[in-house]
Amino acid sequence: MDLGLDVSERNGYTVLAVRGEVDVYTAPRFRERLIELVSEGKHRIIIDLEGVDFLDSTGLGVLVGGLKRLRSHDGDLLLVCTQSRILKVFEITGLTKVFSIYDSVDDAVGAAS
Amino acid sequence: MDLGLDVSERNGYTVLAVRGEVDVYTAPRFRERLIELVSEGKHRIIIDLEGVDFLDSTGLGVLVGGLKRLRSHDGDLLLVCTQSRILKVFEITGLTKVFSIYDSVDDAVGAAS
Amino acid sequence: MIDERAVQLEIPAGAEFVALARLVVSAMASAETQLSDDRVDDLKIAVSEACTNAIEAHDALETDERVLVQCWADDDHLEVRIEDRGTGFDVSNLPEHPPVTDPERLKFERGLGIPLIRALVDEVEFASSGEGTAVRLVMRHDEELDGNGLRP
Amino acid sequence: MIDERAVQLEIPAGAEFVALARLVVSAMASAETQLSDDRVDDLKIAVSEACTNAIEAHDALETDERVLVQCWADDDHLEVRIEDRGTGFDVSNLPEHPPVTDPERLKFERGLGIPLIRALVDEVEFASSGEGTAVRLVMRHDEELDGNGLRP
Ligand SMILES: Nc1ncnc2c1ncn2[C@@H]1O[C@H](COP(=O)(O)OP(=O)(O)O)[C@@H](O)[C@H]1O
Ligand SMILES: Nc1ncnc2c1ncn2[C@@H]1O[C@H](COP(=O)(O)OP(=O)(O)O)[C@@H](O)[C@H]1O
Repeated sequence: MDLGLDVSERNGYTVLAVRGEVDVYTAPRFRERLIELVSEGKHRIIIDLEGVDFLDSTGLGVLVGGLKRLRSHDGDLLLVCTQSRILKVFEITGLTKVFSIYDSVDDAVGAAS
Repeated sequence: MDLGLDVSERNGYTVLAVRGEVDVYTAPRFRERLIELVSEGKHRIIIDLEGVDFLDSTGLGVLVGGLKRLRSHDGDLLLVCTQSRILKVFEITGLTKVFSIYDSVDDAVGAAS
Repeated sequence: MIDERAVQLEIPAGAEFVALARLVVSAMASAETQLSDDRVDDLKIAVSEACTNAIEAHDALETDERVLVQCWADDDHLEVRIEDRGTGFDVSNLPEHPPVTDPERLKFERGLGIPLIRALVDEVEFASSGEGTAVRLVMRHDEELDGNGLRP
Repeated sequence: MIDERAVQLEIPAGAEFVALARLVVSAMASAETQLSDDRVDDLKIAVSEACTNAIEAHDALETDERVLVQCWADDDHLEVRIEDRGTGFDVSNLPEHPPVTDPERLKFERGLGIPLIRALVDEVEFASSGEGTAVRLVMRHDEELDGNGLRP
């Protein structure tokens, strides 16, 4: 199963675009990439979930872990997601209150700066 | 599993466009539709396989049966197929020698008239 | 017990096989015209959570027992059973997490699976012992839900 | 006998479940980076043929026994076993069809399944008795084929 992880830069933010299915099998790669970015000094990260086909609690765990790690560096983690089936898992778990979720990378960058 | 069977008319030919997977489960519907057309007096039929995602020997059986039925009415059965994975099963079974296979419905109509 | 029309998938307790369980259940569920795509998606998540837990419970034991996923469609519902031979657990005694508004909440990257399952399916039942765990998930057909919503 | 890393799918002997067998095998085969998409497609057809035969062999008996599909990846090949509890048959004694150039050929709408299986997979083995039939399909990794092509 493929998990796509593409990194780009945008207005001082690092954008990590995730593609494919995030579950117990693929989450470790996602987690490692995120930790790698943080340790490279990228402390303002946008995670673009628009290409994600599936995400369960393992994926939520990676995001929560990432947010915690970035906060401890006074950094920021923003999410981009408009897919209702993905937003639903954030809503059920109450994580919409923990994350800032935007409709597009542009919106996220705009709101933050 | 969905099998799409769309009928249209084209230059005196009846075109049956098949979509989806043709296997032991869906073939009976395909076979019935074909028999129906023949008994409605449609004796010049083009079967368009371009929308077919999967076809095994059960599907080949429906086509052979259709050709036999049409020939007994002095009719004609032409196939449209460009997908190599579908053409492959015709080649292996030698049925490329039995059927006239065209690249498009236009080609089939053109070659026949 | 298991319906003779059930489909059964047996997978090794490895993370790479959870996607296969989702695939089989979602193919079965999609064939049920009375379940909307949204509800098939919900069921996929619940199955993924239950299989993930099953596999983690096997990891803990370092056993090479396998995980069983059974799925069948009844007149008015679709049922999925996920069975493992892992450690077992006490479902009535799971740790409580701080509310999401509490900054402490961020300490918890886990423990979201069972709450998700409960929210996403119409019925869930856990049967767990030292021998392993069986999770039963039920999705009632949408027609039924639109009607009187009685349990079968 | 069956590898502990095998995935096993058990389906009722109904035509509607053949698609599920194709789905599972093709997901397993696609995960094998050494098998090209074309060869995964070939394997799907072979599995479909074998499952169709298995189900028809059960129909003949009017039994509600189930069909077993096992699939596992080895170092250098992918292996699929399809087992039924149907009538069994004598694979060395199948009817011969007239050549395709003969107009008589059109009398035969059937009997294309086993020739297709033989042409599409790298190795096939039938074991059949009054108890039922087991078909073993092997797809060797493309690397292996590019090399000396020795059987494992
Ligand atoms: N099948 C199972 N076997 C053993 N323990 C389980 C099983 N399912 C759940 N548990 C226990 O319940 C806890 C909570 O599960 P869950 O809500 O899915 O969150 P998580 O798996 O992220 O911890 C797990 O950590 C585990 O201890
Ligand atoms: N699993 C099986 N159990 C019993 N008989 C079988 C089985 N597979 C094949 N056969 C027999 O071999 C014949 C040829 O099979 P095949 O080449 O697939 O063509 P078809 O199924 O279209 O007849 C079948 O008609 C059947 O009699």
